[in-house]
Amino acid sequence: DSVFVGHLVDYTGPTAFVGTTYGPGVADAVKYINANGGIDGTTIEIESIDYAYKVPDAIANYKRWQGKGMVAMQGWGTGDTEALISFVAKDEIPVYSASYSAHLTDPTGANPATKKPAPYNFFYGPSYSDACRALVQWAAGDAKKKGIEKPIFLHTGDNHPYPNAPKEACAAYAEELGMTVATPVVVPLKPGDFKAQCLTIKESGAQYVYMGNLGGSVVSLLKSCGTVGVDVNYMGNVWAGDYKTVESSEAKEIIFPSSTPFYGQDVPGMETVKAILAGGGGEVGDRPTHHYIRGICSAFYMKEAMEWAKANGGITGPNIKKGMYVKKDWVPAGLEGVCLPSTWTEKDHRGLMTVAINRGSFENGEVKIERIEEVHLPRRDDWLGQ
Amino acid sequence: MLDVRNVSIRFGGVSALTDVSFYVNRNEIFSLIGPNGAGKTSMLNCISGRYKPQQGEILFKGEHLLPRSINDRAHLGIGRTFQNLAVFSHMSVIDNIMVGLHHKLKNNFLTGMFYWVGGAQKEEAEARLKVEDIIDFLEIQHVRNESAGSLSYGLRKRVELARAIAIGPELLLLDEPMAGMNLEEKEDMARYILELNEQFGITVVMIEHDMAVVVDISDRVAVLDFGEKIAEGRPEEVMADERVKTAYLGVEESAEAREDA
Amino acid sequence: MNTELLLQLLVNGVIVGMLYGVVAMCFVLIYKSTQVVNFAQGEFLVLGGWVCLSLVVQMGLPFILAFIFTLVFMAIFGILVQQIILRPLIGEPIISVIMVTIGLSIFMQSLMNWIFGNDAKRFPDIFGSLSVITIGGLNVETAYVMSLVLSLLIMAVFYFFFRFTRHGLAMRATAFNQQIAQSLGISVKQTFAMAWAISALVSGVAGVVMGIVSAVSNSLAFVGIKVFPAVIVGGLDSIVGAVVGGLIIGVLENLAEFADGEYLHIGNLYTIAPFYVLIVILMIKPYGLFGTKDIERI
Amino acid sequence: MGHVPNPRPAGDFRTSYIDDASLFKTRFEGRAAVAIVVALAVAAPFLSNYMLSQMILIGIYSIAALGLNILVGITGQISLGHGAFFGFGAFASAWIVNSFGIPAIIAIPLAGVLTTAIGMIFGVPAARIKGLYLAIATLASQFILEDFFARADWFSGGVYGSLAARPSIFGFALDTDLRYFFLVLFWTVVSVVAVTNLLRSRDGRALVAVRDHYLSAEIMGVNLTKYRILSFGISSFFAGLAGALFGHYLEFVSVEGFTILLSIQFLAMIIIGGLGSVYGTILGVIFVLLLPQVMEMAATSAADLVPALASGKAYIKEMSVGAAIILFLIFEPEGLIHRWRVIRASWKLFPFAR
Amino acid sequence: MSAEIETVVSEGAAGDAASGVADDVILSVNNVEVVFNEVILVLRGLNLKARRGKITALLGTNGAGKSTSLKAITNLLAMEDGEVTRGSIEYEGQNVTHVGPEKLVRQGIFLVMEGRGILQDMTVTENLRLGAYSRPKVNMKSEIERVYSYFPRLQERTGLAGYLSGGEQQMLAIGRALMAEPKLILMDEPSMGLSPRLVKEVFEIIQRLNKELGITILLVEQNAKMALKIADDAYIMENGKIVLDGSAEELMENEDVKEFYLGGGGERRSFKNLKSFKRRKRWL
Ligand SMILES: Nc1ncnc2c1ncn2[C@@H]1O[C@H](COP(=O)(O)OP(=O)(O)OP(=O)(O)O)[C@@H](O)[C@H]1O
Ligand SMILES: Nc1ncnc2c1ncn2[C@@H]1O[C@H](COP(=O)(O)OP(=O)(O)OP(=O)(O)O)[C@@H](O)[C@H]1O
Ligand SMILES: [Mg+2]
Ligand SMILES: [Mg+2]
Repeated sequence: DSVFVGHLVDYTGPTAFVGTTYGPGVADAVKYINANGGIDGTTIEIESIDYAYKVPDAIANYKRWQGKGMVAMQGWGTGDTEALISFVAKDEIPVYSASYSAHLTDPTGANPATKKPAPYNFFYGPSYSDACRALVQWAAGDAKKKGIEKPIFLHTGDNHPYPNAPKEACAAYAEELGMTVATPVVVPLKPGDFKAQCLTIKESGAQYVYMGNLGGSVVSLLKSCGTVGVDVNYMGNVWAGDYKTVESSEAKEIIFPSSTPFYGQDVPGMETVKAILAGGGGEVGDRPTHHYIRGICSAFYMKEAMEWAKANGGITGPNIKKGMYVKKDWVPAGLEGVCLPSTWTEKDHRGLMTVAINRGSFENGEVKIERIEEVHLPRRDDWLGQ
Repeated sequence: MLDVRNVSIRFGGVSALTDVSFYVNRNEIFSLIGPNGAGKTSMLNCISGRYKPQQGEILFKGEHLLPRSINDRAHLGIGRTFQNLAVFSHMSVIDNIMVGLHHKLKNNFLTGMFYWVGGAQKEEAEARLKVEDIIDFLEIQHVRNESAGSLSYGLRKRVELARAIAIGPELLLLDEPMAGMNLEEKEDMARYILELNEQFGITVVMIEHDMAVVVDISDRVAVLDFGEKIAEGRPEEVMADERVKTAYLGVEESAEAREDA
Repeated sequence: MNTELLLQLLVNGVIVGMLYGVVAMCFVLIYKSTQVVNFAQGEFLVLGGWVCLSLVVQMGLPFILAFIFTLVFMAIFGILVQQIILRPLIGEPIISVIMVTIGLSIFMQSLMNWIFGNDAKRFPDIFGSLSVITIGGLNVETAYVMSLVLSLLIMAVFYFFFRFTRHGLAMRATAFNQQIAQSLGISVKQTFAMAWAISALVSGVAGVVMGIVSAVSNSLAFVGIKVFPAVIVGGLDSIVGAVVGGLIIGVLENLAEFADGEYLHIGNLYTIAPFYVLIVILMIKPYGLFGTKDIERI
Repeated sequence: MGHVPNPRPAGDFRTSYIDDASLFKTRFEGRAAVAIVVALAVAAPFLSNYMLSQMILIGIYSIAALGLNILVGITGQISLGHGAFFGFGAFASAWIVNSFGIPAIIAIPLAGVLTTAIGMIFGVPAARIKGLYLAIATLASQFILEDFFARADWFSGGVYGSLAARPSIFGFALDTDLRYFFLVLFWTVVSVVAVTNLLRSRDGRALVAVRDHYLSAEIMGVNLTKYRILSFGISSFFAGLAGALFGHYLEFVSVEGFTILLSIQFLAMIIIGGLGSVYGTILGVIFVLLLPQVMEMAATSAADLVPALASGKAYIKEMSVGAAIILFLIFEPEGLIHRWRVIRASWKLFPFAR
Repeated sequence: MSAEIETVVSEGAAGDAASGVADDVILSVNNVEVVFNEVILVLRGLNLKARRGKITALLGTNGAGKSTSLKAITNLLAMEDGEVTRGSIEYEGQNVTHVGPEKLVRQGIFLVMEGRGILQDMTVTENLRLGAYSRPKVNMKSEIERVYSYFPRLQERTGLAGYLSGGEQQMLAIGRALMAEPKLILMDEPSMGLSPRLVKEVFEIIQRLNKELGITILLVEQNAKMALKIADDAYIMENGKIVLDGSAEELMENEDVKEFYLGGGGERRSFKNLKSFKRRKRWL
């Protein structure tokens, strides 16, 4: 027998830059799971649809899948995830999104500041806000080391949900840590010549610049700023930081968070990852970015939740949801060291509060990426859903 | 009825009209003739508002026209047809004529949307009656539902006339109504014009190059040449005028025209 | 008031504006000769970028050669597009043709996504040590200077072309009324082919430059939409206007950025300001600064 | 655009001008239209969730596209900002509900009215600007509005978007798709009838006149400025109405939804359907909405046949969407409705037509 | 008269109109049928011949299909969704039914379109230069001078052609045709909207073109009197068919033609006292 899982991907739309490595991660993982006995014998029937980031398409497919008796969904971007929140809540279908907006992490609306509880939304990894907080925390420390008093933090990014998600939260924490927060600089999501913005950044005198955009836009920003000679610490969000970005932007240095090791690093679970890649559709080549690996984790947490559900009254949406709450410091079997210990509870969907901080740099034609710190954030109530 | 006083208009270098004055009495057929580029159409454009003359004034029923907006002049009762066809190509002939009734109808987009309530339907049906009368009058029943753009040149000219009549004008400006028609059709057209003039008492100002027609049906004629009025009066007199002969007719033609009269 | 920054931004505006001007010219070319607004313009640019890039990286050709090849390729591409897609539509409603270019842009987007991948790829530095030069205290990519020279050249050529050559006249005639053009013995097909070829070629130039400046990526195609203000401000059918419009928009963006960053702190004035100005200019001059107004005569 | 005669079939005599100006070209069409609506209403409960959601989207988009068709097809003013007006409606309705507590069922048409106002403001340039220049001016309104959505927290909830609860009538909540479908159906029918009526009454004709020959229209007594702006108003009303319905359907409105791409999609709908044609619009909407999904299936089966293509499936799909649009317009440049008219004309004129 | 017989007749007539060897027929339209938008049948089997170096007049009521015929010959119907669905058009002995318009112009067929068809947003000279588009190597200056010698007043108009008066536009259109120096000119109502004097001039010019340059002319006219005066052969069409043809002289004598195209027998019927009974087309 089998259960059905819908899978939204963006391979051709505006977020394809990273969509094309994350999506296959999920798909390949499911393929692997099925090849290795599925959910205790139940195979996962998955359908991956490229909705090119068009919300109506996402809805149409969601509805169709729901008709096919979908038990869970692997989602993608901010747009579709937001649009589906109320549907999935009503239909009791857990969604594992790759949109890490913090407000998806408050299932009950425990935090009065939460506008809309999202009981059926999950994701693996720190929320955008938490990741940014971690970066700020690192920045504060780095500033102390370098002996900068009153370091200046600056948020860049387009005026859109995705880049703005961590804006306030991050700024607030930066001030908490005694940094000065400069007025944010808006940088379009579409790539282009950003020398003008770079000059403004230069003007602001900031030392720590957070880049909320991703893909081509980030590359353009780094290149333009390189040209006009802006010399600051660039901190990208999780989607902005991978070796491809570093390479094509020739970034001297870019700091970015991650919630998994990079492909090929020496951790026990990496064998499984290699196996998954080997058995996969081969869309991502032989050196996938860490987005691919996050995709795998997302699939495996779903898998183990399904296993629990099967053992406790059958694989249904509500049961899978319950299954997510069973384990503490949960690491999927076979992925030790790949997916970091995470914990979900009925009241708190912040699975992961640990953020690995990396430094990527492009030196004489070579991309170098090193882990420089691992930040453990406290589960503060006032941060829940923010 | 219509009183044009020292109207002048120039476009860059060309002065299309210089200091032209004439008057048209109620219920007469008045012809404007003159060589090509003399400024006839420009004159009609001044009357119907498309052009604003730099000098002079135009009175219609003793009222100053120039300050009035273009679309106002339909209300005042001035209708016209155009030299280079200007029908609404993608509308049916009926609708073309219906547009002529625009300023008479009351229903607007709201009442229009709720067709049945608010009396739009009733009004439209009545309007349609008027239109059918005009269609019968101009004998274009057979193309009633065709879209005007696909009609032949001559038929389009009739549709234009129909549209102008629909306005219910007291003054009708016709720019070369008979161009591109064969004798038979010219006779028809002449008949319509005469009938409009006699039965419905519409005053007509007409530009026409066919002297025979002009001489036969018009009460008075004014001749423009290079934007200046060179003659005005009863057709025969004007035809006799030497300057007109040379500037416009060329000799034998005027001879013919005279013996016609 | 920070004059140094202002100056730098102005310089940047002029430099970037020049490039906008070139892209705008591509629109004008197509419009002047076919009345069509090409919504696939952006994709044309990116294609040029990709082709040149892969010639340099994959084939390892020297840049100059690759560049020339690219131009040739683009010209041929333009002709093919015209032959296959636009020829059948000759004589059909313009808006349908415009719609077709939208379809084309969708098609090209995904095709390029497939062939060239959807991440940003950088050009290996071509100008070596002098890939950056300093103008008025501002560092700018040398590529811009290249485009500046080229665009001035292209502009001059086109101006002459439309004003004096019979092909130029033929293009204008075709744009005005295809049936009349045909009756004069002008081959509408050839005219279209020529227009698209030239336009695609120029797009190639712009595409390569943009690729060098901010890495080649498909979303770069957005420039296609971004230059609309430039095209319109200059006047849809004016080559000179296109370039002037480009400059205006370029400078404007940067002034907006200045005002925004220094005083207003509104946010993305940079992106939005051109559109406000666009409307204002159009209200004052409905046919842009250099556009020819159509004849209103009956 | 060519002209196709459409004579009535023999036996369909009109005894008064009222019938002659009736809502439908032929009695048959009238009956057909009513039949379809009734059929939909009856069938709805038995439709799958997916079908229902498709119907709802088709209905919503049809309303908006109708509006655009009034502007582009009827008045001849191309607009690249319709998506933004659609969005404005969505936000407006949410805003009305959330900050004034007005029930959504009323807020939806109200949003339409608000959008009308905005549409007319952005329509003012039409008084002076024409043709493609105007089209680009509307492009400006697209971006200006998008920017407004993103920053007007008080109105749109800024980048975080705003919630739009499902409406309810007399306490009867339209919380299921089935129930909501009937609301959408209602508004769709109303809009279709309203627009059809508009086209056969005074102002509708005036709009067409303005498109066909504005100079002579003016001399016929049509106030150009008034009607140019009016058509913006009317079209935005439908955009707003549809947007509101869309918002309350998703129960959440986000800035991301209403980009230039949406505006272009609306254009595609009316051009493919047939400019200036009410029923063509609906056909166009169906075409554009279903195309990606059909192509999805096509691409899937293609990928199954040729495994080599599997990796490129997503791209093949998108490409075929583009290709479909191109091919369609090559073979039917005047839209689906034109094909239908030709077919009808040729069998009615038989044997004279050939 | 019923359709069959009528076509037979016209065949015959056309035959003797083209009296003599067949090869001096430069253009022959055989039984051509034109349909618009796949449904509207406009030309219903049109037959006509134009003899080399002669002027052939084509008369007919509004909507008869004259303009359509000319567009069919020059293959310009595609733009209007029209197509030739039956019959053939032969020029210089070979079938040109589906030869592209630009080729036809190069082969020497030139159409002066109805309603002037001038390029409004170009200057007068640009219009004229485009007239010679099919002849890249000519000396523009002298050619343009030649045209000005026919229409002096065009010289003074330096602005855009769109601002010319109706008549001026007509002159420009004819002048533009001269620039192409064609073998066969098709003229669609050239005298339309011209002042009497210019009408005379235009017809004189047409005659001169014909006599001096030996250009064959197919003339669609409403001014039947003038047309028949200068024409050698003439055809009369109604409802997309030729209903009467023969040499110009024959037709001038034909009672119907007198009645409906030339205006009465001897003395002209005055427009003033027309009895308003409806005359119907009598050939069908
Ligand atoms: N809008 C305009 N701009 C520039 N020149 C114009 C304009 N309108 C008319 N003219 C010029 O004014 C003169 C008179 O034009 P008009 O159309 O009135 O002549 P007309 O008497 O109607 O000639 P025709 O009998 O040939 O139509 C012409 O020389 C024309 O070139
Ligand atoms: N594009 C078209 N679509 C549909 N019908 C057309 C089209 N063009 C012409 N017709 C029809 O063909 C018939 C002949 O038109 P045509 O213009 O050839 O007549 P004509 O002899 O030139 O008349 P006129 O002397 O008035 O110019 C007309 O009845 C017209 O309605
Ligand atoms: Mg005139
Ligand atoms: Mg004709």
